[in-house]
Amino acid sequence: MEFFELGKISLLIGFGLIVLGFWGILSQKNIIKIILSFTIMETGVNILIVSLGYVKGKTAPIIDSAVEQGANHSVLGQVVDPVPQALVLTAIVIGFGTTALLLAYAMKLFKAKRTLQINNFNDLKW
Amino acid sequence: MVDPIYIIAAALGVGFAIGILGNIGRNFAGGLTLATIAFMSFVSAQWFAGFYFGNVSSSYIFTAGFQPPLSINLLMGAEEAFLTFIVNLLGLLGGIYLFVNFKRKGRNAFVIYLVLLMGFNVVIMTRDIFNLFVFLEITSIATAGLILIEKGNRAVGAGFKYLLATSIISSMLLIGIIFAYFYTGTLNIDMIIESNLRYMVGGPIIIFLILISAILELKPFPANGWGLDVYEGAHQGFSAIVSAGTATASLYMLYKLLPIASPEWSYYIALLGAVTFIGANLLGVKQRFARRVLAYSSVGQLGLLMLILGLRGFLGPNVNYVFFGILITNILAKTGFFWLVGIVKANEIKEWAIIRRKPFLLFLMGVFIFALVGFPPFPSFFSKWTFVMDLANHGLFGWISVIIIGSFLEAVYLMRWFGYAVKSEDDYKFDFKIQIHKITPIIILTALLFVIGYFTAQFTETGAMINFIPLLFVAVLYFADALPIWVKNTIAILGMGIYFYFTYPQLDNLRLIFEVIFIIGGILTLIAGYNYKGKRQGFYPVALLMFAGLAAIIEAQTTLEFFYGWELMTAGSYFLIIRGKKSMPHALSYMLFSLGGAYALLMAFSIANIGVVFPSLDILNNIANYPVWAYGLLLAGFLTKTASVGLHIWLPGAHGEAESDVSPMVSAILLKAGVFGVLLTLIGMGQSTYDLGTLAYILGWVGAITVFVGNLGAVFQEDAKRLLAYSSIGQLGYIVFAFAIMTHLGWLTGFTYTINHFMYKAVLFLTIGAVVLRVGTHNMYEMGGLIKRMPLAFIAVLIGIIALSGVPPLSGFTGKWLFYNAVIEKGWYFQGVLVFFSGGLAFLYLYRLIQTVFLGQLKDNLRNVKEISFWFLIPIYVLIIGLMVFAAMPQLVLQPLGTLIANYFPNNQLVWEGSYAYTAIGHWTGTGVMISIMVMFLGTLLLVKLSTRKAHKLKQFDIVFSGERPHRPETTHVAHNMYAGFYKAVWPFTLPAVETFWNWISDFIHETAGFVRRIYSGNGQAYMLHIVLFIIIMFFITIGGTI
Amino acid sequence: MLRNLLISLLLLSFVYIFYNLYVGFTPKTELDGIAAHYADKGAAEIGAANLVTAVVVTYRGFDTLGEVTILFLTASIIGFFLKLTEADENKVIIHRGTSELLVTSSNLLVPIIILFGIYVFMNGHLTPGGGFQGGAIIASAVALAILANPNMHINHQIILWVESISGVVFVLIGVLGILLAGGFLDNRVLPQGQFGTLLSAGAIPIIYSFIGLKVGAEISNILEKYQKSQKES
Amino acid sequence: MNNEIIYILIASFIGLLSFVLAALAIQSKKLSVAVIATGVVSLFSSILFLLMAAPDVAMTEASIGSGLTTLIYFYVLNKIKKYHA
Repeated sequence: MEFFELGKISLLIGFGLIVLGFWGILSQKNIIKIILSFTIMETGVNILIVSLGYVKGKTAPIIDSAVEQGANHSVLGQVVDPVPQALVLTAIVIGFGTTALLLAYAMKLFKAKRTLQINNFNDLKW
Repeated sequence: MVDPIYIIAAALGVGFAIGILGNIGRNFAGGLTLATIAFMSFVSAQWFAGFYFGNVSSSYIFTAGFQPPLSINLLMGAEEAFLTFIVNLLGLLGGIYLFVNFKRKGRNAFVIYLVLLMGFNVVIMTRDIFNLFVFLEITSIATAGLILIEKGNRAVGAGFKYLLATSIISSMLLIGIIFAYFYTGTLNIDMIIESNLRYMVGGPIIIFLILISAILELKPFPANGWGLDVYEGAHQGFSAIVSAGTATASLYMLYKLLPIASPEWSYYIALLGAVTFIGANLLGVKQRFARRVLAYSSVGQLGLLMLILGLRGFLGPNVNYVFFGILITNILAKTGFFWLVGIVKANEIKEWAIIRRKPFLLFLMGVFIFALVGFPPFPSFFSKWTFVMDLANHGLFGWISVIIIGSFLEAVYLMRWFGYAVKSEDDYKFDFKIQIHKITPIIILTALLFVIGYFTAQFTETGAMINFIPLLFVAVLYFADALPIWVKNTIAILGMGIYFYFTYPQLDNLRLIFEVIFIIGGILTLIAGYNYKGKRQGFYPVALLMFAGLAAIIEAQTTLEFFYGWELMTAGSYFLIIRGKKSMPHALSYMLFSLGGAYALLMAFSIANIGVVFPSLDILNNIANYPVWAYGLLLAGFLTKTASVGLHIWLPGAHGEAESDVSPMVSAILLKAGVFGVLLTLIGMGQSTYDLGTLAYILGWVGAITVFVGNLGAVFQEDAKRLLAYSSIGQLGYIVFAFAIMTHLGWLTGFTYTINHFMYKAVLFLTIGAVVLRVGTHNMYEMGGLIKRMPLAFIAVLIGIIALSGVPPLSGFTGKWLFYNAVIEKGWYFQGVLVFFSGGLAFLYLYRLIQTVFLGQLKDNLRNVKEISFWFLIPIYVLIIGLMVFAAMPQLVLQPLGTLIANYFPNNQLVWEGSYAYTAIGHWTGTGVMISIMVMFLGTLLLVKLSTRKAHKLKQFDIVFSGERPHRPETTHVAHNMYAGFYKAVWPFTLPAVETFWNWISDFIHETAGFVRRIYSGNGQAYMLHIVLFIIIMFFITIGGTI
Repeated sequence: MLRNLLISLLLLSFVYIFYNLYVGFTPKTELDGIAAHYADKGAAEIGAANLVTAVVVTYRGFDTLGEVTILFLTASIIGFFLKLTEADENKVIIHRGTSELLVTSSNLLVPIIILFGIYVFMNGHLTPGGGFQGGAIIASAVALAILANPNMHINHQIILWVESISGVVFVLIGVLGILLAGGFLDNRVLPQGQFGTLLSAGAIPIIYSFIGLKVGAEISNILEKYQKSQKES
Repeated sequence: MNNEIIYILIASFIGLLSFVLAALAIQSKKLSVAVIATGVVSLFSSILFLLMAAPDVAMTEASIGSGLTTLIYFYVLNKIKKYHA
């Protein structure tokens, strides 16, 4: 049953989405599609982060009646790792910001040439 | 000390607060932004000053009141203080420069800019790896935003590519970070370093992901198309900030993260740096557009800095000196240059001729280019020197070659650009304006470059020995450039005179000879300058720059001082040469050969420096490590300056096209710097315990062939100055050959030639130059019959060529006599024959100087031409007197020379008895020959005069024309193309193959660059593909096999 | 074709890299490093029942400041990116009859959603959620309102004020941390209070509320810019 | 322990579905389909976060990742469609 652990499976899901995202980024010509692939990749990274913080059988890092508290509200050994969750919050927000900006760029590019094919935007080269 | 956290608090507090202002008060928002940046600069400046004076120590800033690793901490150490100070200061200047552009975009632009700078600060200071990621993202996003202050689709395209690329990179970084956390349980960089992550399962991959992202931020070749596009596409005011700020922050980030990895990573980074440095600069050669040239140069410099970072283990205590010296030069010069591009607004580098409309801008451009190429007195010169010396100490000559090749390629395109700016035709309709808020920051940067350069020199023991007073004098002349010519000329002459007066008592005889040639010769040629009218803008600073360099070479106690003088002299002479009307290509080739030579010297000095504590110039004596290489490189370096065969193709153009009084400076005087160098090398070789006879033997052959090629080339010239230039090549060949003989007599010959060549070449070039000024052409066939109009010039040329050709009674004969004695004694018969035969060629071309220029028929348009200028005649006749004295009483000079040479070759084979000189082969007396020839000459003259008293004077138009109408006017001159038949027979011996060879090299570089740069297709997706490819390839190179 | 082959090779290489990471991965059974400290002492040190909040607002509060800054940056950039001309600004979007249902329900729902958002960020230290989630919820309310009535004139100035003031207050509380407590962004400028109540965990509820307001305002700002860009011709 | 197995089953199911949707998003000809598919992938990931005891992350991902991001995509798509029309 080594393989069948939630942490490992979601790690695989994360890796899978990252690779799929890369595939889209490298193969799609449509700018919106490329940005979508980025979003998929970011989702994958987020899953990766959370699954690394997961500890089998532990509860969410919130001290309420559901967990047994030790002295001074210590919940050591009861909860999953709070740090990756904090990091992933940041990552999600950053991802949102980047995506919004990329899309703004996409609109601007579309306005300039009335096309979304990335091959058409090579004014600067060599 | 103000807590550095206030840098961040102030930036963000003000940034957030500006939102309230709404759309009103853009000026206020801008002012507030600048004030905040000023505050940020003040805080970091305060820390930097504290570290500089040693009254503070590194301190950690703990956020949230917890010790790391529990919460994020920042570090303010000496490096951080310096870097944040630089970034903030540049940010402040950039804010002033971009004020108007920001204002146009609204207050948001100010805020974004402020936040960007804050981001740089945190990236530099933070010790938490995830925090690093967050603030790196801040800088990326802010950059992507500010690219848009430039209008147009190009900027949008560039920003989009940038955002795509950085998104991929940051995803990789994030994956690495989270795994690092998983394995080490901490996000603090110091703790991760302690945790030995690299020994854990999967650790190498994690480290790989983190480091490869940090490396990709540095735009390694070839995965850097996006970076180039940003530099090119963004507003140039902002590109400067990207180039300086991002470079600084990303480099320091890599520096912080490197200790996590195993030591081999340093090697990989050095390798990538090398590839980037050479790759980017190679492609730069092919660029035509100003912005893109700067982009390639920026990336190239990043490569160099990566290289230093990778090799830091070999630098010991000098690592900061080297790294920060090159970094600061790059930042200041590149920023200034970008801003200059923003002012001048000429797209193609050819169009940069318009910069001449504002000569001050040309000066700034020159400063930036010479700082980037690594000339003194800029910091990079000293840092590169130390870097190369340290590398050599560890035997890393491959890396030295990388630095040299990259620097050379960079010099190629920067110097070409500068050449266009100085010389190409300015017939463009568009113009540019200088705005005070744009020029002020650039001026501050320039001043900083000089000041920091000075302090950089003071940091090292040898650097502190450099005498900067001559350079200060040059600066004075630069600022006095508005004065009339005679004032400046007098100041220059007085300055050089005073310098000579104070320095000559300290010199040994060997150096005194060269000091007299350089300084007294310089003063004499400067006298001719009184002839010019007006202001002659820019002439005096650059001429004095060259003389300052020559003086520094003479005075040098250490190899560093010598190299410093050498580079100053190169820079000064380059500026002098490029002043000529058609000098653009010649000045470039002069510069490139000189740089090549200088790099050879650098390499040789570094070899000599191995294991040496104090690099005095004496280390060139008896170099113990790789002696053949060291002396060979030294000779190669100096021979570029003496224009020996193979390295000679720059000379004819450079000397031929120079101004009338510049030609003697660069020919009679400057070439002797090369001779001085050759001499130093030979002295060193003489004391070597290794057998270096073969090297001297080869040198002898090089000299001999040079004599032949130079003289043969001179024969076929129609241009009087080029003829003299080729003749210089040949004459320098004699000198090199004579010194290479390595005997007492040989050296005596060498010195005799050196002194004489200085005098007669100065006489000839001054006279011909003065004639050219009068007749307005270099072409001899357009002259003729000038003897009637310019008798004094004729006499000067006559004496000059008698001296040169080695006919008695003048000093050339002294030289020849000694020469054959030396050759026979040494037994170099084949070479001797070649040189002897070449001497015959000298008659062929020297004859033309008299026959074509002064004899024959006077051209119609020259009927009223006047005698050459009085101001030229003074130095000419002073020198002629010198020639006569030397010829009549050679013992005056040769006897002390003999004593001097006896230091090196004690076996003095020349014995003097009064005016009689004896060798094993024969004897000769200069005085006697002079007296007898004079008697014969005067007697014959008298006889002829008396016997032809009643002869009919034939006028020019006594000849009858038969109505012919020649199509090519020059063909009517009897002496046109005089040796055409001869040329058909011997042309291969003029070695056109040498020129073909160098052209082939140049073409090869261009072709390669043109081919490689096609990878930058401009497609954002292709750039992402490059990045991914780069990651994968690096993965398999670094750890692929070890899993 | 060659390109597809290359891409496939690259993707396979990534699979190879990730496979190696995966093979070396053994899920944790116990917390270690700083996580163990947070689980053990976090509640006592910070006073927040939600440990994620403790990490986000205090332990790694500096990151959060950066995160807020990123949103702020994005909003600012999009602000001058999607700037409209005066004429476009005043244009009225002719929309294909928004359904009555949507308008009514939005009028009803928007205040409730906003209230919910406020609840989420005020209780961030006790229950799941916090400033980012609450801010996002408020922004969704704004989005709903805009969708229901595309021509609705949102008072831009209010958004700006909320955004600016909450940002400034965030930084100021951070600075107070230096002056009154252990360092920048230390939450112990206020007493810890009774564990598990609304007014506990020092300054966390206040900081998180302002973060919530700021995030809400920033995202609304972004959405509004996108909405307005629809008018551009 | 029973919970864990159910979680694993749900996670596997979600994972497979996410892969399919991601591939659909990348390959589909219609941009709106692609955007919705991506949004759903994001929504699935928030379920995964819930399973992994990360309610805070799940909330954020659901509201920002799948909600607001998708909204912005649609603004852009709408805009592009208008140009084409």
